[in-house]
Amino acid sequence: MSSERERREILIATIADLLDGISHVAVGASSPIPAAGAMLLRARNARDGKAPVRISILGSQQHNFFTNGGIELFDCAAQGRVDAFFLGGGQIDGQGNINLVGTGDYPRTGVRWPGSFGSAYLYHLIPRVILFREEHSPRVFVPKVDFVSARAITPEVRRRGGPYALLTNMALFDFDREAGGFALRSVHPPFTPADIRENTGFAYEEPEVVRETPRPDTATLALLRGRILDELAETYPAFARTMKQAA
Amino acid sequence: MSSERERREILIATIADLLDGISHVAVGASSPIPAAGAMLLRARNARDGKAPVRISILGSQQHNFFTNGGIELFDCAAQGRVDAFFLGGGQIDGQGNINLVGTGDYPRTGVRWPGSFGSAYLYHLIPRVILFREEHSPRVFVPKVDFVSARAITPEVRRRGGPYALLTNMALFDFDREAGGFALRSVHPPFTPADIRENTGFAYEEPEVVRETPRPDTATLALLRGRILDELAETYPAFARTMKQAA
Amino acid sequence: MTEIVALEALAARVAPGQSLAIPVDSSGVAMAATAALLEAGIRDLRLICVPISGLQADLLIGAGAIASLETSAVSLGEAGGAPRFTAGVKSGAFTLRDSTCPAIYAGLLAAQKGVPFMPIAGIIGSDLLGVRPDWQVIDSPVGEARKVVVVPAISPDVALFHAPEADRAGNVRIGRHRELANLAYAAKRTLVTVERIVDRNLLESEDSAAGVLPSLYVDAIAIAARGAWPLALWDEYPADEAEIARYAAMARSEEGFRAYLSTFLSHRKQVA
Amino acid sequence: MTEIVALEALAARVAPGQSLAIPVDSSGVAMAATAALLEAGIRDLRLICVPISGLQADLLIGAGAIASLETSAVSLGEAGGAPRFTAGVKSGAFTLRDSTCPAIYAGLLAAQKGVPFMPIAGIIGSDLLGVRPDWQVIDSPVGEARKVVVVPAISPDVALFHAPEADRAGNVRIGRHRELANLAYAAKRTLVTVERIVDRNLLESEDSAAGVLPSLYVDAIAIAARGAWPLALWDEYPADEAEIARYAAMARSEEGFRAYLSTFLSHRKQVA
Repeated sequence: MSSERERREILIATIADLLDGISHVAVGASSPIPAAGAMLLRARNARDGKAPVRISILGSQQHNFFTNGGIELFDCAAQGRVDAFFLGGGQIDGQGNINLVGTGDYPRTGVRWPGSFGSAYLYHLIPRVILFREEHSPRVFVPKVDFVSARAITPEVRRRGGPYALLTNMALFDFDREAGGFALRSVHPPFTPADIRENTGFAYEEPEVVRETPRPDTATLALLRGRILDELAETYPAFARTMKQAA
Repeated sequence: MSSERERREILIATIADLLDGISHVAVGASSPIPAAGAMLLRARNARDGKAPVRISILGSQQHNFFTNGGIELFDCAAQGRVDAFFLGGGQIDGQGNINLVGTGDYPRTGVRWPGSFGSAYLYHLIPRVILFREEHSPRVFVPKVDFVSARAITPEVRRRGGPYALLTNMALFDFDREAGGFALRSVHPPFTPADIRENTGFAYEEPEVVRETPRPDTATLALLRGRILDELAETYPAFARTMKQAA
Repeated sequence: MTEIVALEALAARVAPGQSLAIPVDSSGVAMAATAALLEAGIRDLRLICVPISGLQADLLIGAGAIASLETSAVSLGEAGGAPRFTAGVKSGAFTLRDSTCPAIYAGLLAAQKGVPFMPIAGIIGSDLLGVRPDWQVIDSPVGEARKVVVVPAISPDVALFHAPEADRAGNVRIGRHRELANLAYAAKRTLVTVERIVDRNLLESEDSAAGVLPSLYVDAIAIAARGAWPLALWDEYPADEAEIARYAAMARSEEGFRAYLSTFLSHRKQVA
Repeated sequence: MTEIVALEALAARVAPGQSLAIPVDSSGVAMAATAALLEAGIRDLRLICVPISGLQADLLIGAGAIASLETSAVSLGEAGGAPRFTAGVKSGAFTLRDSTCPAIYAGLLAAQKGVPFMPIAGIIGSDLLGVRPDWQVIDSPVGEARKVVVVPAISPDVALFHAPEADRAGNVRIGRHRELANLAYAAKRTLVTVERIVDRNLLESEDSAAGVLPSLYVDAIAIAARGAWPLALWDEYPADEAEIARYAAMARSEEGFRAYLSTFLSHRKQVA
């Protein structure tokens, strides 16, 4: 269980780092790890006297700053008032395109996922979209998605939004909007660059020396295991409980 | 003063008759006579067990059924949920077009009025628009308005809304949307058809025998001088006071 | 004016072949009315999820009540994928109109405003544009040159949802769940179930009025205690997660679904 | 995050040449802030009345603070026409952009949604289309053949209004005056004056939250007691009809207006 806790703590701390500098991040309804990362950034900024961070968690009462119904997140993104968001995907390809619909030929797809949600829209409008998909496997990370729910880059239209990074259980990639592809930034211990190559179905840039994703430092861990777990418990009680039990 | 009261009572009772059959009427902020007419219809329907009447008075707390801000009246009209409305005009022409902007060459108009308000929109969308202009004179009722704030008929686009009648201090006209013009329906005592011809700058149909606008009957007057004045006092205290003083 | 009717009478106002708009699970879903609809043998609905759905859509799909489905997603959330939706997509049991959340809101907004279409940001590059030939990419007719997606108006025949309370005039408390108002503005008829009817006028004070859908938009109301069960109703009760998980497990098979549906319908009858 | 500042500091955030959006008289007009703006010698504003204005616009016009004016009407209501507006139109003192109420809301809505334009029902046949070359009539790109008017987005540099109260986080109570939210959504910056700042969290309960503009949209707040005077503030105080009538009479002449303005500015200073 302890390594499961370490895995989560690395993801949460990495997300906090990826969010550094933003002032408003929105988090989906069932995304405890992204929410924890955002809460960690908020706590760290408050501790260090840096700019405050606003976190909107969809479906949460406590973290709901919206009063105009379900459309407000989308309008807000269009107004440039949301700096960061998280998207996943049943498939994600090397061009950063994501598929939330299904595999095979549409509409009678072989595997069917829930649907595109707001991805086709938000990917265009939110500057720092973090692709977050824990499963790191060739069936998820494919050369070309079977259905483009949301496209990463569209040279034919000006846009403010798009992918910023891809975070998995094994590694962290940067997305280069000019080149239109991913570059490996770091590998989470105990994985190796070879593990990443083996489990990634798309091509990506790999630096000569691949860094290890840093483990959270002691001060960060103290925040994470204390205040953040308490804050998480309000919105994600089950998740906070398993994190606490792992301690 | 008594004839001033009679004048108002005829207008109010005529408006109630013009509204017969509607279920939702909207009234502008400073329109006590139209509001009184709508209240009279509501009271009469309630007395006679007929369908209830909803009255929205813009700017009133008591008669405000809207909770979505200033746009709601307009959206409501677009949805077909407003059956009747009142418009006036600095000029009204024989084609039913109204001018709320000014006389002479735009923009540096000789006389400038406040502006078009929502007329350009509502005239298209509300089925029973009653043109209400107390002053009956050739400077108001012109052959052709200097500026069309809102056009009465637009054969090139399908529309549900438009003028239904024109009520003044002197007479009541019907509007014929096929013919695109007004027809004199009745003349308020003590005026004569000749008075109307003299004071109307546009051409209109005139029947061989012109009826007199009926005076309100005793039951109507009882409602009007009792319940309606009390209801009016909530929204138009000054107007209700002068009506009471005239008694 | 708004009529206050029995739950079965409310359900009887939805006719086969109509388009039916329903809100997302967290907004207030009329599950008791859904049971009444299924009990009455509703068929051929054109379901519009605003902007996604879960248990409600999956039940309607599994019961064969749906001819077409417009949605941005169907999911049971924490309980996983929606099994009858997934199976129905594979078997082609209904016409599927995949969308994206703000496009459904944009379509409703067009209906609210009486215009045939609504422009919407983003979307360009998505394969949704290929599978939604009713959506167009146009050059903006004003301002600098720019491509914009436009979507057609969505005017549901019926909107159906569940709320905590209504007053006797038919005003419905929706709090800040303004997506429910968006539904009602756009729909030709709106049917609402509530936990209770209150005697006070919900429009009376400025604060309470702010969270109210006026009766002007509400055609009929029926009382349905715990009417969103097993889903949550904000400010009232949480979701019955165990029941939803039970559904998720049983509905994996056609027989399991039938067994669940039968229990669900008889449960609703006991409550009523 | 929202800053709470002094009235003069709030007024200093409006710069010459900016577009300034203000609400209709009954919504909550920041008259005290308008006095502070005039005191600071503001010039060349591009004023946008949402969707009409009265005393506030007339004062700004009379003081020579306006370069252009977009509005559906300027009127003092019961007190009659707006004298400085009328005089200014005749002398060509500012660029006039006549509009119609829902077109101003539609322009703001386009900005709220990040699209370059918004379709709107009606209007066809109005001479407004002739004097507003930025409006277009297009064939609907979807559905049956139909002409539709489209208007460009309106993104005010600054929105300014007055409300009863805000909390310490910057959430502002607007009740059902949602036109104030529409203003803030569309504007690049929103400045609000309030009667008072309260200690409780206005977002706490579902009912109070429904009538709140979240601090996310509010850049700065200043306290201004009776900040809408002589106009009304809903739920707080009625309009000072005598004062407005006094203005209407005095502002008929340029000198009368100057005299009124001077008294108005010194009155505001006494209150502050």
